[in-house]
Amino acid sequence: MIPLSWYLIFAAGLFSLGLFGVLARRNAVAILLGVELMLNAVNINLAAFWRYGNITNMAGQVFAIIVFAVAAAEVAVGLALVISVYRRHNTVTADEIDMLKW
Amino acid sequence: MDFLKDPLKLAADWLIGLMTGWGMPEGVATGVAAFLGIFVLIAILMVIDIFLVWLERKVVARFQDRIGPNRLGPFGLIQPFADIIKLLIKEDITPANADKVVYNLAPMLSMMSVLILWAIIPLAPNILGVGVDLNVAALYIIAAGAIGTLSIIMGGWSSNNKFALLGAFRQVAVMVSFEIPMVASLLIPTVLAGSMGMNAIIEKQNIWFFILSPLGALIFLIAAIAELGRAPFDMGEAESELISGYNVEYSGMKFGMFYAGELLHAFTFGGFWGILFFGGYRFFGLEDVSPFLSIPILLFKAVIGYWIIMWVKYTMMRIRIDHMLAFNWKFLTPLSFALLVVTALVHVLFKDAAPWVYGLSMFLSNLILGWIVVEFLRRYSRAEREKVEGPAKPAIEAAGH
Amino acid sequence: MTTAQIIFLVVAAVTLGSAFMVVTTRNLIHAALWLVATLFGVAVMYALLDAGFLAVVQVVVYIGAIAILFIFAVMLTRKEMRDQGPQLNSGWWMSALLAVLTFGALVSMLWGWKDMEKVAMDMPVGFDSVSALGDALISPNAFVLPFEVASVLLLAALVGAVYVAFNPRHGDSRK
Amino acid sequence: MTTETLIWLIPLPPALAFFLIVLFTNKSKALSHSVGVGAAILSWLASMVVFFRALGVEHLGEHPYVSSVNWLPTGDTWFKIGVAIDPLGAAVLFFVSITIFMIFLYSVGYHNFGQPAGDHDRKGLPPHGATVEEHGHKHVVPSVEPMYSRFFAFLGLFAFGMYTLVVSDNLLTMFVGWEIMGLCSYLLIGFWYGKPSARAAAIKAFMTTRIGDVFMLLGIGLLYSLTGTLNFREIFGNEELMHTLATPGTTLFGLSLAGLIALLLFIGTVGKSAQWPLHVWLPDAMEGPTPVSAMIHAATMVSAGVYAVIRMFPLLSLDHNTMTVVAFIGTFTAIFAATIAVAQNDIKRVLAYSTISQLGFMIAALGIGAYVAAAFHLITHAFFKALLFLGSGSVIHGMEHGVLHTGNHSVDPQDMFNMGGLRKKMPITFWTFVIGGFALSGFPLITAGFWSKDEILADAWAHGHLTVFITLALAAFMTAFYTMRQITLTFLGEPRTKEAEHAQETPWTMTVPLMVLSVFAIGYGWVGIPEHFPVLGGILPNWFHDFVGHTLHEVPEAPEFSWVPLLTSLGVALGGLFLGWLYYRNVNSAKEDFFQIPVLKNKWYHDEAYQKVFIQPVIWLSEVFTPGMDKGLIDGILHIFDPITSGIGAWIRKWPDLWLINEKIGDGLADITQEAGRTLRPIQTGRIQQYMLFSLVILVIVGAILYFTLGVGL
Repeated sequence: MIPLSWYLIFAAGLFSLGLFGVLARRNAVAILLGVELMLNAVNINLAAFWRYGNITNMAGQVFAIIVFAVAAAEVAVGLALVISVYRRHNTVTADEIDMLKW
Repeated sequence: MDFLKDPLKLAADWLIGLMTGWGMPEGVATGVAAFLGIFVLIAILMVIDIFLVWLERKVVARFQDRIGPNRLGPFGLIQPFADIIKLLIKEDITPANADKVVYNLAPMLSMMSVLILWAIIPLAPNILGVGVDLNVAALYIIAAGAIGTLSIIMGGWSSNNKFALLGAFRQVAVMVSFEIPMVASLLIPTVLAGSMGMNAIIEKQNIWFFILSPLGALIFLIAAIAELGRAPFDMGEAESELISGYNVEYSGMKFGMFYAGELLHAFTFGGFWGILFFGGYRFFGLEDVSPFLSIPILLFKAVIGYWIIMWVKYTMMRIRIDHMLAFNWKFLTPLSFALLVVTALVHVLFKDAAPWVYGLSMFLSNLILGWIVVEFLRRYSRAEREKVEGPAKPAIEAAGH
Repeated sequence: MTTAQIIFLVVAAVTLGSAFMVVTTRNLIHAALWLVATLFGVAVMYALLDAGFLAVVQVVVYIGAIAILFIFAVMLTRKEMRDQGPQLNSGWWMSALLAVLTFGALVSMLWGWKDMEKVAMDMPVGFDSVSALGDALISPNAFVLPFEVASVLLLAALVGAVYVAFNPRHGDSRK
Repeated sequence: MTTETLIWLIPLPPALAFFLIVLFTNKSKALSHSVGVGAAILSWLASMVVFFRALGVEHLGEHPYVSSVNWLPTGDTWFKIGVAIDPLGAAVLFFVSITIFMIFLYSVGYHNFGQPAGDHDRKGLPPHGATVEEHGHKHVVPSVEPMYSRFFAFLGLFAFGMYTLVVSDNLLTMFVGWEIMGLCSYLLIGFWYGKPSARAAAIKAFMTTRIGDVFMLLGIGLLYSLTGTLNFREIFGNEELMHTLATPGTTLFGLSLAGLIALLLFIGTVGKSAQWPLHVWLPDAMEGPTPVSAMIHAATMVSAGVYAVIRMFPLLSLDHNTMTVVAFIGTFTAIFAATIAVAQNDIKRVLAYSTISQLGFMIAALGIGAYVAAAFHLITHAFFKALLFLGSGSVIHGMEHGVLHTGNHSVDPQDMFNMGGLRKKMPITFWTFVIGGFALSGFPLITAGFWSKDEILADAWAHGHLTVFITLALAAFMTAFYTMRQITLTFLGEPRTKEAEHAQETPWTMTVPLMVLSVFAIGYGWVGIPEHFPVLGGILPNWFHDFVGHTLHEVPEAPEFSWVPLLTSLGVALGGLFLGWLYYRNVNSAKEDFFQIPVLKNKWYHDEAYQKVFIQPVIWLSEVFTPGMDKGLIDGILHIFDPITSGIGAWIRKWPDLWLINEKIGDGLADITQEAGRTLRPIQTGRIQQYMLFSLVILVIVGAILYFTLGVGL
């Protein structure tokens, strides 16, 4: 059978890729894509710990569901913000959205 | 007798035994057998699909007071094969500047989203089905729909055509919106049966759920038609406005896949309607006579459902997109939620009562909710009309002038 | 190596590969489509973990809603962000280094952990994880409060998103 | 529906009513009071169902209705909150639900629902009446309260707090209800916030009770840190724990831990139940809308304080010293407030002091260990004091009618010397008021007050607390005396003013609650007739003692029957009533009243004393030090230093200050800061990804340091 470590390392890889996306992509929408990857990595961990721990304790799955809800909320608000910014400043490049300085 | 009871299992066992005899490992042999099963199922579906084309053309002709295909073969039965040959030998065009990978992927995904639905359709109670009794089957329907949505937006976007993109946008907006009443109406059989599994839902239908929840069945049908993108909700294609919507740039067999996918999708949803609300493979004990009878029963119900969907399609006008979305968000969604709450409430209150009390209260609650809705609609439409035409005049006075 | 392990490795490779494409590909629509592939891979992971409900919800919510939303957002902001030009910012090598470091640190920290090679127990007979999950979500002795809070969050996000994305130049209905 | 579910639901309707009224129905008066009264009815019905189901349960004390849910995770365990109804809770729920329902109903009439809006009424002031034209001539009628809906919203919130307090099974939710009532008390006393006196009274009530509440919170905290739970049953049912807590001499003053906790909690009660020395807020609370908020401060909310002490009785009774303190405070308050009540002229203030005094009775009863007697008096008192307050509100309402009629606004409608002869004008109010008054005085045999007060006296006698017995007897005598004084001055004789002549009976929404409550003011005593009482004893079983007594693990013994307390209570009640009537039937104005002794009239100079002890010394200190010390001595010395310091100052200013500090250090620092800012400014780029990168780099570095050098980690 598959050991727990496989899932954890897979999730760590997914997380790191998401982190790279968040830090390195120029497009604000792409940054949000990276965030989604990170959230998915976390969810895999939650599901894996549920499966490999006490299976009658549903906390892992419940938390995963709540992460789904949070992700949906995050995307809705995040994309709304991106579109709003795009309307005002005509850009979605994260480096150019730097009104909040000095 | 074993053969009659479970012929597929027998065949599968024989096949696996044969292959292990050739020196194949057990796991691989099972995999190959399963793959073969899937292949056979899909092949049968494709054949059904071909006849659906004929059926569709014949029925639309009758609706429109025509005869329909009648030249090739008896009743024009060979006509669909001619259609296929035509599609195959047509020039396969890929537009310039199209995103080729995505463009070619879209029709496949579209077909796939329909075919994977058949993974959960219970063809018969005790024949080893290719299908799985998934414990989240009701949600699986929505998930497969999500892939269909994706295929449409992929097709619309990658064609690099404004009409295609517009059509895809409209279609996706409709599909995403109507998913909500669809989920709510799917939850009604779930509540009634206490399970999301298709087999469990069918086993619980000693009384058809259509009788327990006619309103739920109606909402599911409306949402399903919208998911399918058929008239009166065919915003995505809207032949007279958008030429053909998201698939305008497709030709040849790629278009054929979209087209066949749509027909099969309609047929499949007819089947789901039958499974969720009309007892699936059960027909007053007929299914116990022979397991083979279950499959025709289910297919018969699916055809009935498909016929109703066609009936709606060819007798209704297209609805404007804003009306359609308003209808969904302001009417269908609240109604489906209200129905879900009422159903759950009645279920909890009466689940220990005698079956006829339970059924009657379920039916009556649906009836009352429906009556309230109709009454509300009547008042609303009257108010709307008066806003446009001014207050209605009494008939006698009007006649006097 | 069992069938499950082979499936896992294939799916993991495909998923990580598509995740890599998500963060590197130039065309944002393609990035979103690669994201769909990644999410699908994650859904298969859930299925491998016997979390069928999560798998289906993953497809419904992520692919059916979130990914579509991404594609819409990309199209709505497309004029500016053409597919040419660098898609990574100037400090991307530092980010890459950091991501690799994070991965290395996570793996090296996990390496010595005692439960690392743990193998899952079989599912108890008759245990229906979907109904257990349903019970857990609405039982006052379990997670009903987080569940309600999450629904309030969704409502707030809905209102917030509508307000933020509302374009006052077009038809202000509040007149 | 199971009883447990029903108990959960009891507090909800009023809370829902509060939100509904505040958010939606605020504009419509009729809708608001329908929502409010409807919620009160729902809660009342639920309470009645629970109460009668509780009656049917055998051994409810051992197996109360309990239900709890997880609320906060505290590490491995959950902090549970829940509801419980044991015999005490059921009995309290009974009277609370009835009185709250009655208040809601009464408020409809009291705030003149259905009358026109006032001519120049403003929000935050009592209505002044409206002029209406009828048949060609104008006359003034009462006008509707401008903030009518808001009043019902507040009442709803209040009821929610009270129900929460009664049904909760732990100190924390009880405290929550307690504080909600504190807030509502503030809001309702200051309801007419346009009046400066109401504002001051609201603040006073809030601050005074807060003193007690802080101590109570300390007590709760201490209890939780010692036991790890706040659930009553878990604490009292744990014999080992109780034994540990009862070990004497472990804390300050030689109190046991139980004693200290009980004392801290008791201080909360002292504030909430207006015991001496924190009683000063209650009389001032009469600034609120007359009978209703006053009634809250008499029948339900202040009872909550006593209820809390009764709840905590198992803890309280562990330490003898604490019991003595409680007994002393209760007894002293009883006699002390009674003396003040004798000299008050405001009809509501008499009742306010009477309330303080009666609460003193209950506290004293608890202090001597008379658990059942205290609970019994709590309930009977709630009924008849609610009745009296609502009656006095009815009287004031009638008098206001007279005032509007004559238009002479200088006449105080609350001054008893302006009344007289109202029995003919307001018969229902009169008879119900007499019933309430006699119950308060303990009129023998037929009234509820007699039985409960007699039981307290009997307990005091039986347990040998002679001082307590004598003092309480004296207080009971004075109670009867001032009650009769009140009845005589208000209702008997002839009208002393024109306004009293034109007083009018109030509408049915006000009189019906009076009648309902008077039934209980008489009848409720019959459930607690002691078994060995001559003649009457044994006809009806002593149900109350059997029922409520089972709340405790060891059922308290009913006191042995003795003639001494019986004769005493007969004597003081009848004597006080008779003397009061005898004296006051001839008194026509405040000047003729012998008991207008300044010291009593001025409440033993209590407010003044607080002024003197806490506020004056501060003012005095500052005044003393200003001319002599400050102006003479210190200023003189300073004047000598003036030229010297000026010189030094000039030098310092020139060199160290201007040159060194200003130019070099001050400006230098500014320059450095500015330069640093200019240099560092590029770091704040406004680019979110850079920020994330920086913080992550730092996180990784810190994590690496922690992991590799300090060994923090897995």
